[in-house]
Amino acid sequence: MGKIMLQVNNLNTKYITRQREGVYAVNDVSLIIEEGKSLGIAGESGCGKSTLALSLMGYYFSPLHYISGDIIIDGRNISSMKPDDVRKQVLGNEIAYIPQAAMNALNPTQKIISLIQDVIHAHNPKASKKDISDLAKERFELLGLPSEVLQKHSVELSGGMKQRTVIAISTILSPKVLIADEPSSALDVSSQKMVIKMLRNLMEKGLIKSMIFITHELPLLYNVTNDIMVMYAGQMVEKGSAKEMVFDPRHPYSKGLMGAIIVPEAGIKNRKLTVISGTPPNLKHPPEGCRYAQRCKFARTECSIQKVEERNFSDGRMYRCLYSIEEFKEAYAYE
Amino acid sequence: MKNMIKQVFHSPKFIIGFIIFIFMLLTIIFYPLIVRADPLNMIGGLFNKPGTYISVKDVVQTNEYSLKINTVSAKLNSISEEDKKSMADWLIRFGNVKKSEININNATSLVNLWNENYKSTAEQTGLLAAQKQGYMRLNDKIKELMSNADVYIATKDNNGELESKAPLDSQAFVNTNDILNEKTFILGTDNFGRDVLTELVSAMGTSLKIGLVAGITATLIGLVLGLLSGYVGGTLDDFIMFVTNIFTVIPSFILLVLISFSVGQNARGVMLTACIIGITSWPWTTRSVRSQVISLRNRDHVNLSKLSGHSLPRIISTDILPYVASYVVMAFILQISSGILAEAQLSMLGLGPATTKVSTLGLMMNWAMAYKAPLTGAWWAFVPVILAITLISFSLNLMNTGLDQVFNPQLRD
Amino acid sequence: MKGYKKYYFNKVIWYVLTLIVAVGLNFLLPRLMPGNPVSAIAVRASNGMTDQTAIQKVYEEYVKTFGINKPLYVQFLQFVKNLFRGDLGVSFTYYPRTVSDILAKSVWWTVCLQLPAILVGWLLGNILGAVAAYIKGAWDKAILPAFLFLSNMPAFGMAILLLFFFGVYLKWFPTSLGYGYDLNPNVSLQFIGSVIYHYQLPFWSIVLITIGGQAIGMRSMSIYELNADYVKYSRFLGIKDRKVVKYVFRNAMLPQITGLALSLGTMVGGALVAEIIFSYPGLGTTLLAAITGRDYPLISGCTLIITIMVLIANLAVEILYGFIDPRVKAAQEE
Amino acid sequence: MSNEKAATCLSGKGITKIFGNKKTKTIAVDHVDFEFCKGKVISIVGESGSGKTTITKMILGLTSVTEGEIYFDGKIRDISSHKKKKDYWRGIQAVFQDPFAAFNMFYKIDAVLLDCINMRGGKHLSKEKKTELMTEACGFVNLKFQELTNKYPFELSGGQMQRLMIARIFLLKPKILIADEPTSMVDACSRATILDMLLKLRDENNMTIVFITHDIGLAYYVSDIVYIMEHGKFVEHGSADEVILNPKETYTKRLISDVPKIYEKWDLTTVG
Repeated sequence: MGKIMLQVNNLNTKYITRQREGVYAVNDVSLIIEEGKSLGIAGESGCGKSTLALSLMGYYFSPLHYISGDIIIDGRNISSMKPDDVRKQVLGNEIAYIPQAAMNALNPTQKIISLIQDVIHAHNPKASKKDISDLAKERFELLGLPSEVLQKHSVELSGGMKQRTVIAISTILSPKVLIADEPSSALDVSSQKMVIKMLRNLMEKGLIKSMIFITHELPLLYNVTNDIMVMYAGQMVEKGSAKEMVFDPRHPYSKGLMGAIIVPEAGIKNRKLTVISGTPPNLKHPPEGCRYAQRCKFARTECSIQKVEERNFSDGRMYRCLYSIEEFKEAYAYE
Repeated sequence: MKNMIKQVFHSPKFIIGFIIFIFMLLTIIFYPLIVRADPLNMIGGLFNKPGTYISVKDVVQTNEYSLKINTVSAKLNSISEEDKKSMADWLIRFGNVKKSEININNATSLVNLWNENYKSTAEQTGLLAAQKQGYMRLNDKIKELMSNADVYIATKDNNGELESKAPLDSQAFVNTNDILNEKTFILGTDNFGRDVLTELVSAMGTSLKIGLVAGITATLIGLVLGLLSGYVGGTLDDFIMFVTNIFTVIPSFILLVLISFSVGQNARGVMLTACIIGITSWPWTTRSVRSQVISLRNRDHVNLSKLSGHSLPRIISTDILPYVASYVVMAFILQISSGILAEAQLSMLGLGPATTKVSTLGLMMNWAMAYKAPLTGAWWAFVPVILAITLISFSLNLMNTGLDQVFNPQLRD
Repeated sequence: MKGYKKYYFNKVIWYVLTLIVAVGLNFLLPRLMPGNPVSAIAVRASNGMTDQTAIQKVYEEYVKTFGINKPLYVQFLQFVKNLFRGDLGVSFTYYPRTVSDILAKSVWWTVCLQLPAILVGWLLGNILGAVAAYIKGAWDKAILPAFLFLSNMPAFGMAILLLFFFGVYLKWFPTSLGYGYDLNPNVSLQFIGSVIYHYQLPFWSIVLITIGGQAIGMRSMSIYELNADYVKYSRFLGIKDRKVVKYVFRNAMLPQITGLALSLGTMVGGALVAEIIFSYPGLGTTLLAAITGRDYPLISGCTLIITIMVLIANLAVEILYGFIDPRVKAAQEE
Repeated sequence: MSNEKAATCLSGKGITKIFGNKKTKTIAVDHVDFEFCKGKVISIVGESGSGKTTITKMILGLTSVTEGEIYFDGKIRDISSHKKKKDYWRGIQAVFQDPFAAFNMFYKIDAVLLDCINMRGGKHLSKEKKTELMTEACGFVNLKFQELTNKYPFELSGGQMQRLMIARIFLLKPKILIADEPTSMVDACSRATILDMLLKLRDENNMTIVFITHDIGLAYYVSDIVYIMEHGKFVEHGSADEVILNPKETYTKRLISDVPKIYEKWDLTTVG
C-alpha cells in the first residue's frame, strides 16, 4: 500500500441557493487515494460530483459552504486551517483544480505568462521573472505545448489548446493532488484524447502525485483511472477498481449506468440498454433512507426508511446498499 | 410569465421606484380636481415667498367690528413697580392721602387717586428739581396711557399729499374670515406671479406626456428597425446598422437643436417637440432589440415554430416579441425619462415648445432662469422643478434597475 | 500588427463617413424646413429690429457666400468648399464678426471645461462603482440609490443648485462668466487665478453628474465579472484576492471605456446647457445667444463644431480601446 | 438488413452551402450527395464544425441551399411558397438537441400538441377527440397528459421535454424524422429511453430517421447506415458495421480510434 496522498473522511458540504435554501450536495463522502493512483468519479448531472470537486479544494466561498469532515493531504489536515493559509500553502501547489469550462477559465485580458507569474508569486514571492519564464517554457515543452502560447492571451487560443494550457498552469507547481472536473467534455474527441494523454503524461512523469478525474463518460474513466467511484444524490454509492466497476457492478444504480454504456465496438450493437426511470431526489430535503430507493427495481420497504451506511468488503470494494452480495447475484439472475 | 411579474414585484428597487412614480402620477391626476384654478393664472406678486398672503385693499373693504375690551386697565398694568411706589410715596407726602387708602397693587385705584390729587404746582418741599421734573414726566406718561387716540387711514392724493380718509378708533378690528382673497402659495409664486405648486403639477403632467410620446415614437421606430435588421439580416441589416451607428455617434442633442430650430417658432407645439425628441432617440432600442433578435433567430424554438407551419407574422409575434418584450419595456422606460430631460434642455435653450397655453418643466426652468431667479434667491421657482425632473427619472430608472436584476440574474448580488 | 492597422483604418474611414453624414444633415435639415436661413434672414430684415443696413449687408453677404438662390447640390458643394476654408459665414447678432472667429474664441473654453470634467467624473465614478461592487453590503445598498439619484439629475439642475448654494447663498464662488468682467484675457497671474476661480462651479457640476451614471455602470459590470469563471479558477490557483479583484476591475473597466464613447454625445449635450447656467464663455452660451438671436449661421456653426468635437473624442476613445483590449487584436487577426 | 435495397425517400445531389459574401466566404457544406432509404436509421457523424448541423437545416428547409437539389419522394423538393413549405413539413420533421431551447416558454404544452393535430388536418376534430389524441401521444412517451395541461414547457425536466418533443412527432407521423443530437443533453439513463422511443416510432410507422450526432459509438448503436462527415464533405458511408468495424478512410479510422473503448485497449499513442 503506497503513501496516502489524499484522504477524505465524511465530508459534508452544502451550497445556498438564491432563495436562501441549503442544497446538501455532498453527503458524508470518504475516500483515499495513494501516491501514483487516480480515482474517477462518475454520476449523472446534479449528483454532486462537481460540488465534491469544489469541496475537496478545502477553500470555500459562497454559495458553497463547509459543514463537517476532514480533508487530509499528505498527512496534513487542511479542513482545520485558516482559509488564507489554505490559499497560501495548499491551493495551487498541493492541490490543483482543472475547471469544467476551461473556455472561460482564463482571464481574457491577461497574457498566459503573467498569470503563471501571479500563481508562482502567490506561493513564492521571491521567484524572479527569469526563473518563472524558464520554468514555464521547460514545463510547456515537456507537455508538448508550443512556448509561444506563453506570450498570448487566452482569446488567441483554440478550445483544445486553452484546455491544455489550463492543465499546464494548474500543474505548474507539481501539486500532490490534481482535481480534474470534466476537463474534456466540451472538446472534440481528438482534443479530448490529447488532454487525456497529457494527464497520463503528468502522472507518469510524477509531476502530479495523484488525480481525481470527474466525468459522466464511463468509457473514459475506464481508460483513465485506476479506481471508479459512482455518486448518486450527493453520496458515494459504489467504489472499486475500474475493471470491476464496469464489468461487475453491484449496486443497482451503478449497474444501470454500466448498462447504458455505448462504445463503437461490436459488443454493444445488439445489447439492450438499461433504462432507469424517474428522477433523483431533491437535495434540499434529502430522504431519510436510501436515496436511490424510489427508482430502484429491487427496493424493499425498509430501503426508504432505514439509513444506509457504506459497506466495505474484503476485496477492497464498497457500496451503499442493504443488499448483500449474494442477494444481488440472485436478484440480477432473475432479470 | 406570471412568476416573472411576481419576481419583479419582489425586487425592492422596482417597488420603491414604482411607488414614487405612482404617487406623482396620482398627484398629477387628482390635484387639478381639487384646485380648479388655471395653473397659468397670474395671481399674487412676482416671486412671492412661500406662505399666506392677504391684500391690504381687501382688509379695508371688509366691515369692521369694535370690540368692548377694557383696553385702559390692560395698558395701566404696564406701569412699572418703581413708578407705582414713587406715585404712592408722593400722594402720601404731598397729596395728603392716607397710607391706608392706597393699595399699591390695584393700579386703577392708584391712578384715580393720582389724577385727583396730583398737581405739579403743589407745594413739594424736600424734592429736588430733578425729582419734580421726574414726577411731571410720570404724570404725562399716565395721561398718555389714559387717552384713547384714534388711528387714521390716509391715502396719497394725486399731488402726493397725504389726506385722511377714515378714522379707525383703536378698538376697531377685522375678522380674517371675512377677507375674500386670502392666498396661500405653498411654493410661492414665480416671475409672472403664478402659483408655483399648481403650475408645477400641470407642468409635470405635460412633461410626462412629452416623455410618453417621445418614448413611444422612439420605441416603435427602434423596435421595427431592430426586428427588421435582426430577423431579415443580410444587406438590410448592414444598412440599418450603419445608419444606427451613425446616429449613436452624432450627438442626438445636436440633431434636436437643429430640427427644433428649423421647424420654426410657430410650428413647435408640445406634441411636435415630443415627436422630434422621439425620432432622435431610437438608436439604443434598435441596437438592443437587434442583438436580442439575432440570438433568438437561430434558436430552435423558432425552427420548431416554422416546422409547425406557423406564418412569419405569427412567428414574430409569438416566438420573437415575447422574448424581446422585457428589453423593449426597459428601453421604453429609459426613453421616457430621457425624453423629459431632453425637453427640459431644449427649453433651456429656448427651443422648447413655443407655447403660453401650457407649462412644461423645461419652460418653468427657462422662465426661472430668464428672470434670474437663482440670483434673486427665489429658490422656490427652480428647486422644486429640478427635484420634479430628477424624481421622475429617478423613479423610472429605479424601476428599470429592478427589472434588469430580474431579467439578467447575474447582476443580482 | 497588421490586424491593428486594419482595425484603425476601418475606424477612421467609418468616422469620416459619419462626419460627412453629419455635415450633410447640418446643411440639409434647416433648408428643408420652414425656418430655413433665407426666411430667417428675411424675417429679421422685414420686421427690421436692430439696424436695417447691417441685416441687409449680412443678407447679401450670405447670398454671395452660400449661393442661396442656386440649386441645392450647388449650395452644398459651396457649403463644403467654404467649410474647408473655415468660412462659416457672418453672424447676424455679432455683425460684422465672422462665425469662425466667434467659435474660435468660445470653443477652447468648452474643451478646457468639459474634457477634464468628464474624464475626472468618469474616473471617480468608476472607482466608486468598483468599490461599491466589491464591498457590497449596507454601504453598497446605501450608495447605489444615491448614485442613481445623482445620475438622474439633469446637468443644468446640478449646475443651478451649485450656483445657488455656493454662488448666491454662501458667496464662495462667482455666479457667472469665465473670468472677472473687469479683466481682459492675458497671461497675468491675476487673470489665470480668476479663470480658475470661475472654473470651479461649472467644473464640479459636470463632474458630479458624470460620476453617478459611471458608478452605476461600473458597479454592475464588476458584479458581473466577479461571477465569471476565471475568478473562481484564479482563486483556486491560490492567487491573492487583491490580485483577482485587480483582474476583475480591469476587465470591468473595458466596457466602461466603450460606454464612455457611446454616451459622450449625451454628456456633452447636458454639459453645454450647464455652461449656459454660468453664462460660461463656451459654445453653450454662444449657442443660446445664436438661438435667441435666431442667428442662423452661428447656430449651424456651433452644431457643426460640437459634432466634430464629439466625433474626434469618440475616435480617440476607440483607438485607445484597441490598444488596451487584446480581444480586439484577436478578432482582427483571425 | 443493410444489404437489401429499400425505396429511396430523400436524396441530395451536389448540395452546397456557402456563408457570407465574397469577402468573408466560408463553405460549410461542399457538394455532398446522399440517398436515404425508407424505414432506415441513417446517422450523420461529424465533429463540431463539420457542417452536419448546416446540412440538417438545409434538408429541413430552414436555410436556403446555395447549390444542388434535394429530392423528396423522388421529386425535386419545392418549398418556394409558405404553403408548399407547410406541405413539405408534413412529410419531414425534427427533434432538436437542447430541449430547453426548443420550446417557446410563453407557449403552453397543449398548444404545442394542438398545433401538430391541426397541421395534420385535425382542426375540425371535436375537443374530446383532440384530447384523446394528445393523451395517446403523451402515453406513447410515457408522460401523463392530465399533468401537462396548462403547464409551460420550462416546468418540466429536460428528459420530459425531450419526450414531449417525440410526442409531437408521434402526432405528426412524418415520413422522415431528423434527430439532431437528441440525446447529447440528457443523462445516460434517460438517453436509452429516448433512443428506444425513436426506434419504436420507426418500427411502428416505417419512418425514416436521420440521426445527427458527434458520438460515433451512439451512431453505431442506433443506425443501419452511417455517413461520416468532415469539413463539409461525406468522406465515407455504408452500413454501420462496415463503416465502424472496418473503416476505409483515415479520417474515420482516426475518429474511431479517438473514442475510448472498453473491450479492446484504447491506444493513446495515435495523437495527432
